[in-house]
Amino acid sequence: MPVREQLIFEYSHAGRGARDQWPHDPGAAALADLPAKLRRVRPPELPEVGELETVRHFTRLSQLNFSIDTHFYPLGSCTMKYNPKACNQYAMLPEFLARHPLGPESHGQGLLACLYELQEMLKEVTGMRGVALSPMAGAHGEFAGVAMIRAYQRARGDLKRNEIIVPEAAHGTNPATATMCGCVVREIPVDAQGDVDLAALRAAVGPNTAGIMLTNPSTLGVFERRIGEVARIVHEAGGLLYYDGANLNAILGKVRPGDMGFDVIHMNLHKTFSTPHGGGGPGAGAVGVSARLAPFLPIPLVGKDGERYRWLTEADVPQSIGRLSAFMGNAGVLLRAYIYMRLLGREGMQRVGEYATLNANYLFTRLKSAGFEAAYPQRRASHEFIVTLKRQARELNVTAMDFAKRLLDYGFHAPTTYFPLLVPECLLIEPTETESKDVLDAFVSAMSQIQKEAEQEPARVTSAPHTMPVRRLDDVRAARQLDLTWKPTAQS
Amino acid sequence: MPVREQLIFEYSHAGRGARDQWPHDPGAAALADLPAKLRRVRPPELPEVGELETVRHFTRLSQLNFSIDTHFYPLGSCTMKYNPKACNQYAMLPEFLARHPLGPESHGQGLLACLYELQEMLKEVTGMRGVALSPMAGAHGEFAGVAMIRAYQRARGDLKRNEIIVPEAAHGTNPATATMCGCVVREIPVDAQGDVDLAALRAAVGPNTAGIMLTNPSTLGVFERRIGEVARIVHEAGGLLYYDGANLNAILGKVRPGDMGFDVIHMNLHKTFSTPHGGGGPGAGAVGVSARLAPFLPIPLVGKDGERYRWLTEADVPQSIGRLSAFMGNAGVLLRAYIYMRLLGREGMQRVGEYATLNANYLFTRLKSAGFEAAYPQRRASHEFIVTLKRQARELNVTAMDFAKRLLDYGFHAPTTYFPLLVPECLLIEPTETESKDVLDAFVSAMSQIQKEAEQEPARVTSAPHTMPVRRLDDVRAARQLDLTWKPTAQS
Amino acid sequence: MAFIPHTEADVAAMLAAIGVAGIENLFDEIPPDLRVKSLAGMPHELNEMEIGRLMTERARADGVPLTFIGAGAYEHHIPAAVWAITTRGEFYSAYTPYQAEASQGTLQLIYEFQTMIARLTGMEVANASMYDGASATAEAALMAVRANRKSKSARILVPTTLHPHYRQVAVTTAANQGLKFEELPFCTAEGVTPAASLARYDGQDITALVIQQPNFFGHLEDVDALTDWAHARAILVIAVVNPTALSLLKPPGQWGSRGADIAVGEGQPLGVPLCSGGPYFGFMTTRMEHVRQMPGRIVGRTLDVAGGAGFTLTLQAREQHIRRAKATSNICTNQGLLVTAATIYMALMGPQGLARTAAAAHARTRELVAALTRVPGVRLAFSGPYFHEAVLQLDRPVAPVLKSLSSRGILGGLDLSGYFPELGHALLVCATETKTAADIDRYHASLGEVMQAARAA
Amino acid sequence: MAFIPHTEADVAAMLAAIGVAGIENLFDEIPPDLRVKSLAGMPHELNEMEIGRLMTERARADGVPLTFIGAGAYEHHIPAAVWAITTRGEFYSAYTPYQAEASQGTLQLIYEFQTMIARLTGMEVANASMYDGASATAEAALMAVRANRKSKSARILVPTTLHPHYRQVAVTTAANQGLKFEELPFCTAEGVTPAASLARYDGQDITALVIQQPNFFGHLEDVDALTDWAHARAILVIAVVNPTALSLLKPPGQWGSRGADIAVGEGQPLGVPLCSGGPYFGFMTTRMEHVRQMPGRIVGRTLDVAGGAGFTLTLQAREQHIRRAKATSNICTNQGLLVTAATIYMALMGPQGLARTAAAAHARTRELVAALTRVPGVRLAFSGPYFHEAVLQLDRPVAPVLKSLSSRGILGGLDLSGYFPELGHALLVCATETKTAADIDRYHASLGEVMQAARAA
Ligand SMILES: Cc1ncc(COP(=O)(O)O)c(C=O)c1O
Ligand SMILES: Cc1ncc(COP(=O)(O)O)c(C=O)c1O
Repeated sequence: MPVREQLIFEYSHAGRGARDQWPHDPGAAALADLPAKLRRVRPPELPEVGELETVRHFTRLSQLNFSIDTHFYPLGSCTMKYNPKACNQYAMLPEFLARHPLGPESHGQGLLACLYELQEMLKEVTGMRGVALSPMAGAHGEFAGVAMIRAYQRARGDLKRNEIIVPEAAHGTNPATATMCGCVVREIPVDAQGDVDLAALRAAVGPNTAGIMLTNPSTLGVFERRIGEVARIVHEAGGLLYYDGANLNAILGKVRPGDMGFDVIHMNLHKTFSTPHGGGGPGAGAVGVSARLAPFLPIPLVGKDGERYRWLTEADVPQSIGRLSAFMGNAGVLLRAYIYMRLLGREGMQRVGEYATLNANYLFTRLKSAGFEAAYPQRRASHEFIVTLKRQARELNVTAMDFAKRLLDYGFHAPTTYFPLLVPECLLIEPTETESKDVLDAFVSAMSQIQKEAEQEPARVTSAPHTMPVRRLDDVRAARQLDLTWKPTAQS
Repeated sequence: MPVREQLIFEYSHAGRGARDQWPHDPGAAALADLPAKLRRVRPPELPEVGELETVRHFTRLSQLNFSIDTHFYPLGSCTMKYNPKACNQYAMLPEFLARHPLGPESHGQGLLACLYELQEMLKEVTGMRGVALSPMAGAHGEFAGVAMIRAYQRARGDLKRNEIIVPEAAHGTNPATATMCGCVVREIPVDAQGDVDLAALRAAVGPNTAGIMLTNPSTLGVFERRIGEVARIVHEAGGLLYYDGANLNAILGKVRPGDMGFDVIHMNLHKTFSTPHGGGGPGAGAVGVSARLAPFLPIPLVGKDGERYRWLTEADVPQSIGRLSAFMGNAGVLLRAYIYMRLLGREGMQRVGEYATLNANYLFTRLKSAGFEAAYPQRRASHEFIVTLKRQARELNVTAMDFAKRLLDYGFHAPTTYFPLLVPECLLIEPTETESKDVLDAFVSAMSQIQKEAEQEPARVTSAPHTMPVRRLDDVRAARQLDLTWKPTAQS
Repeated sequence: MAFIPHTEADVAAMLAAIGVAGIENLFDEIPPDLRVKSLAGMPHELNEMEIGRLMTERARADGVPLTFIGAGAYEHHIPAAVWAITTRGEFYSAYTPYQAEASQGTLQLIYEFQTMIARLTGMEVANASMYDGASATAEAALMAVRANRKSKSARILVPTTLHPHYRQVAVTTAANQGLKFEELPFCTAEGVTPAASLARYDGQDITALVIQQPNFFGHLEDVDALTDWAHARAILVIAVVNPTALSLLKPPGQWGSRGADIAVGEGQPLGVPLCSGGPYFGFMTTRMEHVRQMPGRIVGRTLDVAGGAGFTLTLQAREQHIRRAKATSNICTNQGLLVTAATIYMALMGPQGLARTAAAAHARTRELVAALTRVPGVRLAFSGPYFHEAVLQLDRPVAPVLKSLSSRGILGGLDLSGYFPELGHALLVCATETKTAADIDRYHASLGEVMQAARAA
Repeated sequence: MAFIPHTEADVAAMLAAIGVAGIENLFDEIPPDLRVKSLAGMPHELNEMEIGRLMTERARADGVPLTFIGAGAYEHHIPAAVWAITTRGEFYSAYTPYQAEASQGTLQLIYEFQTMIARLTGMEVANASMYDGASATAEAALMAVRANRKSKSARILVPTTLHPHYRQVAVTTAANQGLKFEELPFCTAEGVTPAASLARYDGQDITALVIQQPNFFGHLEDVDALTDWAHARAILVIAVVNPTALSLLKPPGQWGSRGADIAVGEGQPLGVPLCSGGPYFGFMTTRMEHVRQMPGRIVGRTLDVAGGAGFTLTLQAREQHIRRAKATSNICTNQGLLVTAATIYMALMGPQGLARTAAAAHARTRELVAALTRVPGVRLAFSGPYFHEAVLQLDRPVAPVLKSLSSRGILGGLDLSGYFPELGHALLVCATETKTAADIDRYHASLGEVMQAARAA
């Protein structure tokens, strides 16, 4: 890996600048109408750097990252599959980039056609009856979904339902979303096989139940086999079923949330439909609903009148939970997802779940054979699975985190660590369908090699990484001695 | 630096492929008209790899390179300045990329306007009377230039002139070009100050003199002060003056080859006008000529009739030396140069020579103060200058090549080494105008540090580089045991 | 198989290793009756060439009209370097930087971003982004409720001059948690919120006051007076600001005598293309004292075991993956790639470039207003200072006028009649530095013709 | 100052260090009378926004017509990945890989390229590129003169069916060195070079024979017979081939009983956009025995001091920077970035993808020919097999027909009347895999209308 790179501020010199990027100075007179008391006195201390310095700095920074384009990135729950270059190229056509969000529909029929067809395709692959595209990430879609559940129940006068049930393995956004929607969270356990504890579920439901949030396959990497029963219990109690679509990749083309009895789902288009993660975002968290929730979908939606496409707003969807973004959500991300879905088509959609599952089960089998302990050894892996290193932690004092850091030295991004929390010393491993058998085999070799190191020279592992631009970082210090912005005086 | 990357062939598996890139199979019937005896029997053994593998492989490979975008790259004679991103973005507009070279002028007025204006601007900054854009690199422009000299002399019935004079420091393309044009090369020495030895020149010219090829400033990094005298001697002998524009950056906006008396020049648009070097090309070697050579310019040229632009061909330029490329040369490179020149404009053109010279003289001064020996200490540096490490080679057994390799470890690309050959153990250093003082200062520190190492632990320097993806490579073995294509059986 | 590299031999070897006969067997835990029968509603697969052609045709159909709409999304020059670097695979295809040592590029960039945004707003600390300006405003309201320990009411005062979509998003986002957004009227002469109109809240329990500067109409609020009024009553101030404008206007950190408490805004003007509304990014800043109430990711600088500096996600105990139901927000994925673009943009523009951009945009808008108000039947709606956006009053309905303009390739602004019926035939117009004198002439001439034709009809 | 980072303080410090008063002093060795007085003919500087707008307007003016021209430059699908990676700064802004250890990316890529091209052509060794297909052909002729020690004549036989521009470039390039290019006639019935017509050279000193496959007309030469004829007479064979076609056609390494001696061609079809003619790249291959006569850069694999494999430029003693006047060529800068694109393209397409591309292009061309020859007054000019390009014979002058088509947004092919007057009203047409049935219908319908109108007029 390349070495450290100084901060952009450290390149700054008063008076330097990429001047060809600056418009002509209109002169002070152009600002004469702005009252002095509303004006800024000192210019903001942004860096003053040239264009080459800027290009070089950020190019070098980029090289400090692992990414799908450079490394296997088997981060469980994150679906780090290949982001096709075509999706980026065609979503960035000048006309798409130049379109103003409040421009007239007459100058947006091309865009709207894509979005409308995207809604239709998402309905088809999820088995839902309505889809809204505006949520800007998975958690945003969760918010929309639970808000719709609440709006639906409120519309029926069912005002007391404010409890959301989540299995203990649920992703943090599920309980956090419930809170955002003014609900109370009830966690329920899963059994030794990773399935929801039905007795606990039965005990938890009641007249206050707004609904349950589930992923299936769950974050334990196994398919919830009694999903029909779960649905029955919750529905009979008057609650609705929310599907967290983060794991949709596992079942794409194989089972549809709508057919499993879910009332509302979100999809992480940045996972299942391969829009890029961008080092943290943007995503897109489209929501799908059954017929009874359709009137509550967030606006705007895309409608079609004859051959013309148009935005649907309050007037069309009067019971809508409302608007979730200033405009229509992450349109550019939606275009990428649209292109991806059209590339794969009916045929490709079927293959996604199949090969994601094949890769996961192969890796699962190979790691088990190599002596690694599975959290749910009797179960099929879905598109991901959990290995627990509790034995290594106990016997060798080498933790899941140590394995994770050491994997970086072997040229592999680490799997998700310590999530879900209920499995001690866990690695949640999701290879995705776009990786080859060769890569999976190489990963198994690396894991075995690290296991050997852990037995023979554990310090190599516990002090990893050794080949990254930085050594292992002190997170405690980061949180205790907060250094969140650069100051010229700070040590650097 | 990242580690080695295996060969793309080593990723190959029969039957793998980026299938979404493949058109639909038209079926064997579509090829029924192709006679079997003309058909290929075994498909070519190209790699069979997936799209992600391909993207990952070539992305990783890219990271093994130094480049302007990542490193200071003071390669003398190469003018490694910043290649503005705007030039690439706007030269790659879809309409420009899609235009067929033999498309009608009616669908090319936008392109032709750019090329016509580029011709005009190049005339203005060089002081020449005609410009042709079709040569595809500097050497190609040299070829066109010398061919025009010969055509001109032939047109005058002056048939015996077949000698081209070059100073001994000339770039290898100069003598090689003379040979390509069927000429004989006469090398003449330079004096201790780096200027052409006038006595030798006087002795060399004669009735066989076709011309002289010169760069000014020369490849020794100094301005040929008696250029007027050189021109007089050659012209009086009936020869013409050829200007090798590789060093035009030094004098852009300050002196014009046309005003110095040159009859024909080539410009390396990929140096002076900042089109990218692309790891070896493409370039563009536009040629400029005085009025007497204008009838011989290579075709096609761009002409203007009223408000319409059109190609000029044989019919318009009947004495042309002819065609140098299948179409019109490297149009996409020309567009980048056009954009660059318009960005800089009249004002920016003046600054190029000034700041290139300022940077070179500053670095020259600082390195001299740091104890490095200048090849021409009494002279001003032009945009580049030569340091000789003959003392280090003699006393410490540390060569210019060792310094060059060790600089890589310090994060700097090496200067040009061992060119020009007449200065022993030389480094030809060209910082260009787009580098900041900070970078130059850091380079001086690195050189001083390496000097210290050379004195204290020379093995560190002579065994450098230590931090690149490979250690120092065996060039002799490369040439003796030729391994020019990969074979599955070869060790890899 | 698009993007699936498996050969038949691979599949056979993998199935054999797993010990099953076929891929279907891997789904044997799924109840058979749930299995998908068909996806007949999905179109068939396309190859890249086919989708490329389809997208190109659709893009061309939308064209590139000459746009004078602002209203929260602004067409600015975007340096070519911004997206050339932003789309590099190492930024584009990385995840949230959970493994810090393998993500120093993204982490350092976010740290630089936080610094730049803090300096631009004059605030102490910034997070790594929210979804957009509207959602950042909504989260700021929720944050204010947590941060203002003195207030119990969860009442938030919101000027009617706040972007109406922001208000709607705030309501959608926060109503379920019991926040009440109360609208402050605006002065129809000046298009701003009169500080005097706040007097009726004196003595009431109010949690926060939102101030947008420039406001939705482009007009400039008396931010000092509003801020001081709020602070005198222990009301937190949430600033909603335009980052380009901040290069010229007083930053929220300096509003009134103590500065705003939370400042948020839409980051789109900083190098992000219009793109029909997204992806953009919201920025959020606050004072250090409130940092633990801030939602979203935050990057901090720390040391590695060898004592070298490095960057890592920090204060994660605020976030959903640690704190779950008690987190400051449910946000997880944010708008990282846009932050990348904006950081590069801010570096390229620097303080001077950004100030020139703001000044040029403002100058163009003044020229536009001057030109358009020369057209009979067109006048400026409000007196008082505005910044790079203004409301025109027409003597006839706006929609048909815009339609005629759009058929000439001009998007003439935003018809406000749906948002502010009380303003009559109001049109919000904006010109940025991307508009030339010729563009303004073209709009002026076209508007003249359209208005005359309308009058004649 | 665009792209110059110096502050005033920097300049002052630097001048002080140098010990001069001003930058002007640095030019004091230049005779004052030579100094530039003004560059008044240069336009003033533009900022990036301004040039961006200008270029966008010019590009739009050129538009994107539907193109059926081939003639040496072919519109093929280019995967998005190709240029996304090729334009990465590390490839785009690097120099020729002189410092091997810091250029392993470019070097390994070229080694992979050499391997792919060698396999595609069936030859033993390839160089790292020439300027384009035409200049590669010219250099091949020069190389043949060096390589064919048995011949003294420097006479090169060139079929008239070779791309006429290639012939012109060969003459321009090689005439000064005394090479003589002698044209072989073609059979006007079949559009190819009859092997029998060579008989008149029997017993003469000929250095090399050029064979283009498919030839300029798209027709297929009898390469085996031509090659064997030449080899029987110690004449070297220079193959000029289309790389896409090579996925289906017999590679030059297998022509006749011994294979061609040198094979060159235009690399543009391998992922390089049409772009008005360049930058493209020429490829050049030969047998190992001739490698030292080959011009251009060559990369070899070797070992480093630690015994690890690595890549470096090799056989540099052939090149101008070492051998100077005695070099194999003056070429220095080549077309590296295009080689980068082509290598990525070939990896993505693989043997099957390339073969399908060739097959689809051929199938489309056959459909096109079938459709167009249904138009009255249009027939196929030659009998015999062709590949993805063919010559049509019209019953009236081609130029006005093409002009009418172009005003309908169709570029209908290349008018051959200027090149081959003997063919009458001949039109060279081509369709690649990028053309759909609808495109072909559109051309067919338009041609029908245009021809009918012409007849009526
Ligand atoms: C299981 C699960 N649910 C929800 C989310 C939230 O999605 P997002 O990050 O897009 O908000 C994630 C993302 O990490 C997830 O893994
Ligand atoms: C002095 C000089 N002349 C000529 C050339 C040849 O130019 P090109 O490489 O573009 O053919 C070069 C390039 O290195 C050079 O430095």
